Amino acid sequence: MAGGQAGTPETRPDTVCRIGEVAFKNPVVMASGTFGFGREYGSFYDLGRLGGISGKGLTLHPRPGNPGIRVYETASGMLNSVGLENPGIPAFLEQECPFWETLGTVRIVNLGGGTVQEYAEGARLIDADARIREREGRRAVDLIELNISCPNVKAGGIAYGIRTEAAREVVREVRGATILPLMVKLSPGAEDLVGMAQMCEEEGADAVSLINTVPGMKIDVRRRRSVFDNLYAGLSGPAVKPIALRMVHQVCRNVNLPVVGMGGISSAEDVLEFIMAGAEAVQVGTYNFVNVQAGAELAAGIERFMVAEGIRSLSEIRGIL
Amino acid sequence: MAGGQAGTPETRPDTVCRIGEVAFKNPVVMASGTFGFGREYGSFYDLGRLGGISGKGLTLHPRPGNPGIRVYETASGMLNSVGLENPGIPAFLEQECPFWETLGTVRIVNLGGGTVQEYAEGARLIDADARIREREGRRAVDLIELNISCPNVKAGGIAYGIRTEAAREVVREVRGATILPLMVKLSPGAEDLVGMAQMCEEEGADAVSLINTVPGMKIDVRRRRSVFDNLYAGLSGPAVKPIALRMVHQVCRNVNLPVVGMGGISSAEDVLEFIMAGAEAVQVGTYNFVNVQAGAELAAGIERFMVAEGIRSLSEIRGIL
Amino acid sequence: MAIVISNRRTAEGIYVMHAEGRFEARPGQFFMVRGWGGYPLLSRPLSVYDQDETGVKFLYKAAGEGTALLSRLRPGDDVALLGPLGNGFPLAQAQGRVALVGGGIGIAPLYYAARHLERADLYLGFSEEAYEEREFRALGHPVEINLGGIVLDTVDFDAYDTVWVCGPEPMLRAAQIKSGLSSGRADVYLSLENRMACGVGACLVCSVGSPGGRRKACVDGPVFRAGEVVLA
Amino acid sequence: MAIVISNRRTAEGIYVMHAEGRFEARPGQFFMVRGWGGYPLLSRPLSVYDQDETGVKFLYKAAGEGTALLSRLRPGDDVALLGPLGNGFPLAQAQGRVALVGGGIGIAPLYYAARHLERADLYLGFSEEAYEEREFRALGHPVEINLGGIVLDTVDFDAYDTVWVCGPEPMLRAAQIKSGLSSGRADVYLSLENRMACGVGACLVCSVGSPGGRRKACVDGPVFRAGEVVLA
Ligand SMILES: Cc1cc2nc3c(=O)[nH]c(=O)nc-3n(C[C@H](O)[C@H](O)[C@H](O)COP(=O)(O)OP(=O)(O)OC[C@H]3O[C@@H](n4cnc5c(N)ncnc54)[C@H](O)[C@@H]3O)c2cc1C
Ligand SMILES: Cc1cc2nc3c(=O)[nH]c(=O)nc-3n(C[C@H](O)[C@H](O)[C@H](O)COP(=O)(O)OP(=O)(O)OC[C@H]3O[C@@H](n4cnc5c(N)ncnc54)[C@H](O)[C@@H]3O)c2cc1C
Ligand SMILES: Cc1cc2nc3c(=O)[nH]c(=O)nc-3n(C[C@H](O)[C@H](O)[C@H](O)COP(=O)(O)O)c2cc1C
Ligand SMILES: Cc1cc2nc3c(=O)[nH]c(=O)nc-3n(C[C@H](O)[C@H](O)[C@H](O)COP(=O)(O)O)c2cc1C
Ligand code: FES
Ligand code: FES
Repeated sequence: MAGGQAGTPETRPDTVCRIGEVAFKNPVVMASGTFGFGREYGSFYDLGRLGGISGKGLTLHPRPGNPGIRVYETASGMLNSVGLENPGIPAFLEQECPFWETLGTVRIVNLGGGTVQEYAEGARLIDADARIREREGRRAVDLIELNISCPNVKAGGIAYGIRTEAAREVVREVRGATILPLMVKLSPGAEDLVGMAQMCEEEGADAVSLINTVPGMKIDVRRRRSVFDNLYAGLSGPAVKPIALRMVHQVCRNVNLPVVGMGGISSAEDVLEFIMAGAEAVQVGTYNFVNVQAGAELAAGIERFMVAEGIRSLSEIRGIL
Repeated sequence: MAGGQAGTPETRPDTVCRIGEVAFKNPVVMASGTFGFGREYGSFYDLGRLGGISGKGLTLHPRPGNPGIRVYETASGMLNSVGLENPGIPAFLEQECPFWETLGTVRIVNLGGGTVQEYAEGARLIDADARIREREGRRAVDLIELNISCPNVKAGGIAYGIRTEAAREVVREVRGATILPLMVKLSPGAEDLVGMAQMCEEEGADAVSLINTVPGMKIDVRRRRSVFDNLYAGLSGPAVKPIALRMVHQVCRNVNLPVVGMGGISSAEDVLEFIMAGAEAVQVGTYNFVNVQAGAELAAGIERFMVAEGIRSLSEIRGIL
Repeated sequence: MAIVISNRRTAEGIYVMHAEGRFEARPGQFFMVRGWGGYPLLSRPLSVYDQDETGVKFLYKAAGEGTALLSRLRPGDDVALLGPLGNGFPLAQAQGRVALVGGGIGIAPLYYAARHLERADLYLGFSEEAYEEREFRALGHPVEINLGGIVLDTVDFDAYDTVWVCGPEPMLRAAQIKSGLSSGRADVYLSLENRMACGVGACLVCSVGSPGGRRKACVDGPVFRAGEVVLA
Repeated sequence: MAIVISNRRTAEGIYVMHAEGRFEARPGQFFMVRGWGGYPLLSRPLSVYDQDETGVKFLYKAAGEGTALLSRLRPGDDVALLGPLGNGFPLAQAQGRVALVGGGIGIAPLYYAARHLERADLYLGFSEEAYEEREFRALGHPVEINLGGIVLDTVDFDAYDTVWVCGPEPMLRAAQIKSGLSSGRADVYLSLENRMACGVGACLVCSVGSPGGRRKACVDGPVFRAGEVVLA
């Protein structure tokens, strides 16, 4: 077991979480887009202390992302408009996967796309790469997280994640394109969030994660225009936590899939709230910017809480509400 | 004109806003549920300086509201679970309307209900009272704000404001029950917010207002239960502002009705953002708890901004985005 | 806006702040206090611990984020005060033998209350360490200090005409039960500490059940007759 | 966590903070600075103004909420410092005649930079009042102060081999244009002030366009060759 944590082996509480065959040593997963591919934070603590890492969102082809201002601080939150800047899946497989092979934590590829075909082809590339490595006894990717919040190029930019039937097509195609475990990341802007999650279950997803950022806006009243070239941007951070927790609770009550909850988590107590709401594990995004040690400290904090409250396994409190 | 504001008559910018025949001297309206019926704040400043007041939400019959804890502070926001505690419409008409008759500001009744019939009957009572007063040359109510976020008793507690067709019934019945101008207050939880607003336009509403509080949750991890007896509660305050502004912008782009925007407003600049997003006027809720002078200060701050920026009328900047 | 005159630590995590201004608070009233800008969002209700011509004093515990920020204010800093608010203790009814019972930081409003009474027996309970004991004793009333026990148990309600209780919720509930069981004449009042937002009666988040309908802790209270409120 | 040694106002709204710790920052590098708990959310990037064995110094302007909070820190208070971060100025390339041009608070990184150079001409522009002038002059380099004008206009790029510019965005854009027009040999570098979140290269919010693809201002910068970045 990874060192550096409190408690003797016998007293150490059981923090393992599972999505199908994939076991996370603890529920703390770093959220896509906030943790690069892990290298940057690897100099601050041992990434092996994390439950998992979801890498920066990838698309088939490289993308430059959005022009203009990309971040704006709001009350206890931030708006971002990175716009899926990424090196493309082939570059990821070549440049980052060798590093990912060395990580002692669950490795999640966050997959985006502008068309159903692009999504599916991206999934096939990742799948093919995984098979090759598998044959060589190596592994770099444990799970695909499908980000359906991407704007649908063909539907004029409306995100796939809004309408269940638009999203179904993406989930079905990607499900068919890979044998890797599949988690679908839901947007809080979904018209029917619970229906969306149920659709994922129907289509054979192994888990759902939520919430992605909440669409928000900031106007510069002096310039009389949006701060962001892209008009709207995505809100994250503590401001959204009450909303995220409620959504996670609603979804957990209505699907039989493991749910990975996120949105504004910035303390071990916050993590436990999501677990009590029914989440199998959580993701931590914006809090990394507040505290570079976020991952290690949350993982340790959860154990401390469990010891203090006499909780031997997270399953004792999961979904208690 | 109301005194106490800056600028000579000639230089004073035009801040008048309109919903049909109803003219607000400025865009600052106090939000329902945060301002009682105005009496409490009337001892801190002249309520005549406000654009308007939306009173505490009323239902046909008195309601005790929710048991248990009713407020919980979150990061830059608050969750409330008041649950429509109110004295009932008859008591309001008798006890508060004489006071409202004396107010030099737009007076809005916020109307709730658990069944379509209850809503409609409430509207009829208010309408009948207004007609009687009218005959006597008096007026206490200028506008009805229909709160469709109330839980639908018959549908097992799901709010009317989620599904457009459930809300349509309420809007139609209430529209038919009164000749008073009608504004419909939308919930951010609506499955299709823009469709909801368009429905209001179709059904003959004079305006829409948004956003009501965002459903949220808080778990007490030590007690392993929700802080609120009612499980979920409503999030308001600065935390939700980016979301509210985006929603107001989306609705303004897609309906031809005047829109009254709200959610987290706590400065004159915030008000101007909503106006630039297309709002005719705004409402201010939670900020009253931060600053008892909120209404007077925002009204003055808007004028100052307009003078500084050379804006002679709000119509110059309304919907500029 | 008021100016902080002094803000001293009087025990572990317990502070006394003196803020400048001429107020006319009655015992048992409170202020909504704010020593910061927009964050945290809500102001914090604090009882009047004492008041004189120079200003008002608060005795408070650094419990969470807001009160921790208050504890960092230094002389000369601004602090926003809204008040005095609430009904306060029913001074006129404090006849006969009077007991004031405080648990922990709940002793705060009792000092100023005791200053207004000719004679009152003070029962002050603390879980570990007593604070402001000297100040209370200097008032000249009999003071009984209880450490680590249940202060209510040391008070014989039947021996009093008037009992005012202020402390944590379990203590208020216990006092309510005790007053119901008591065969005596004691008129028992509780000072509630409901969570508040507006503090002025406009938002109803502090509402408390009572036989005669809901009451607002911020304007109809915070002091209620024990039989008058339904505690959660 | 570092401890504040001193935090003095040096001009209207301008402060110098000295924080304890042994750092090995190079000129032009910066720290993500945080003098509070959870609010405001993001840390603030501040350049290294100076550094010695006792600690690091920041010269900063109380611009908004975060820096206003920083300005209220007192000796002994905690301040969280993440860094040193970024590439810093290319000291090795600073050959021949060197000009350092700073606009307003953009002068901050130039002091520590100048300390590392044998000789540099310093051009410091201020809109109203000059600050830290004495400190800069004490470095022994020629210092030209410009008040209320356009400091860039006073610099003849063609007279230099190396020009480092730090200041508000319009000034950086002007410097970029000027360096493009310049017929000379000057190697012009700009220190960008893009908004940042993580500061360590993980979030891409500070990304800036360049002919060779996007670059991260926090790790590939904040110092870039003028021709290397596409300013908005
Ligand atoms: C009428 C009244 C008088 C009071 N007088 C005093 C006093 O004289 N001295 C003193 O130390 N305390 C007093 N309290 C309690 C005091 O208001 C809380 O300790 C304080 O609000 C906690 O704020 P925080 O930021 O430290 O804690 P947090 O936990 O960060 O507060 C979060 C939110 O919960 C509310 N809250 C938390 N605990 C309480 C509580 N016990 N009562 C009410 N609201 C709470 C806060 O106001 C805030 O909105 C009084 C409360 C009331 C209602
Ligand atoms: C690499 C780098 C070095 C810097 N060095 C210095 C320095 O030495 N001295 C100094 O006074 N200032 C410096 N700045 C600018 C400084 O970071 C901002 O003035 C500060 O972040 C403003 O924060 P605030 O809370 O006062 O303003 P607010 O307006 O409240 O800030 C809101 C948000 O916008 C960001 N922001 C606002 N203005 C700027 C800006 N100009 N640059 C970057 N982010 C901004 C803030 O970081 C915060 O996230 C530097 C910026 C960068 C990127
Ligand atoms: C700067 C930034 C970039 C993000 N990029 C992605 C992304 O590429 N793919 C994705 O699925 N989510 C992305 N997200 C969303 C986060 O993964 C997470 O869902 C969201 O921020 C809420 O969690 P938090 O409040 O803990 O940050 C991004 C968030 C931020 C702040
Ligand atoms: C304590 C409280 C009570 C409220 N009661 C009502 C109500 O009765 N009817 C209603 O339509 N909205 C009610 N609201 C919602 C507000 O009117 C407003 O829509 C919301 O708070 C967002 O605005 P804000 O962020 O400025 O507070 C209430 C809000 C709060 C905080
Ligand atoms: S706190 Fe708002 S009514 Fe009492
Ligand atoms: S600030 Fe996060 S990558 Fe530069």
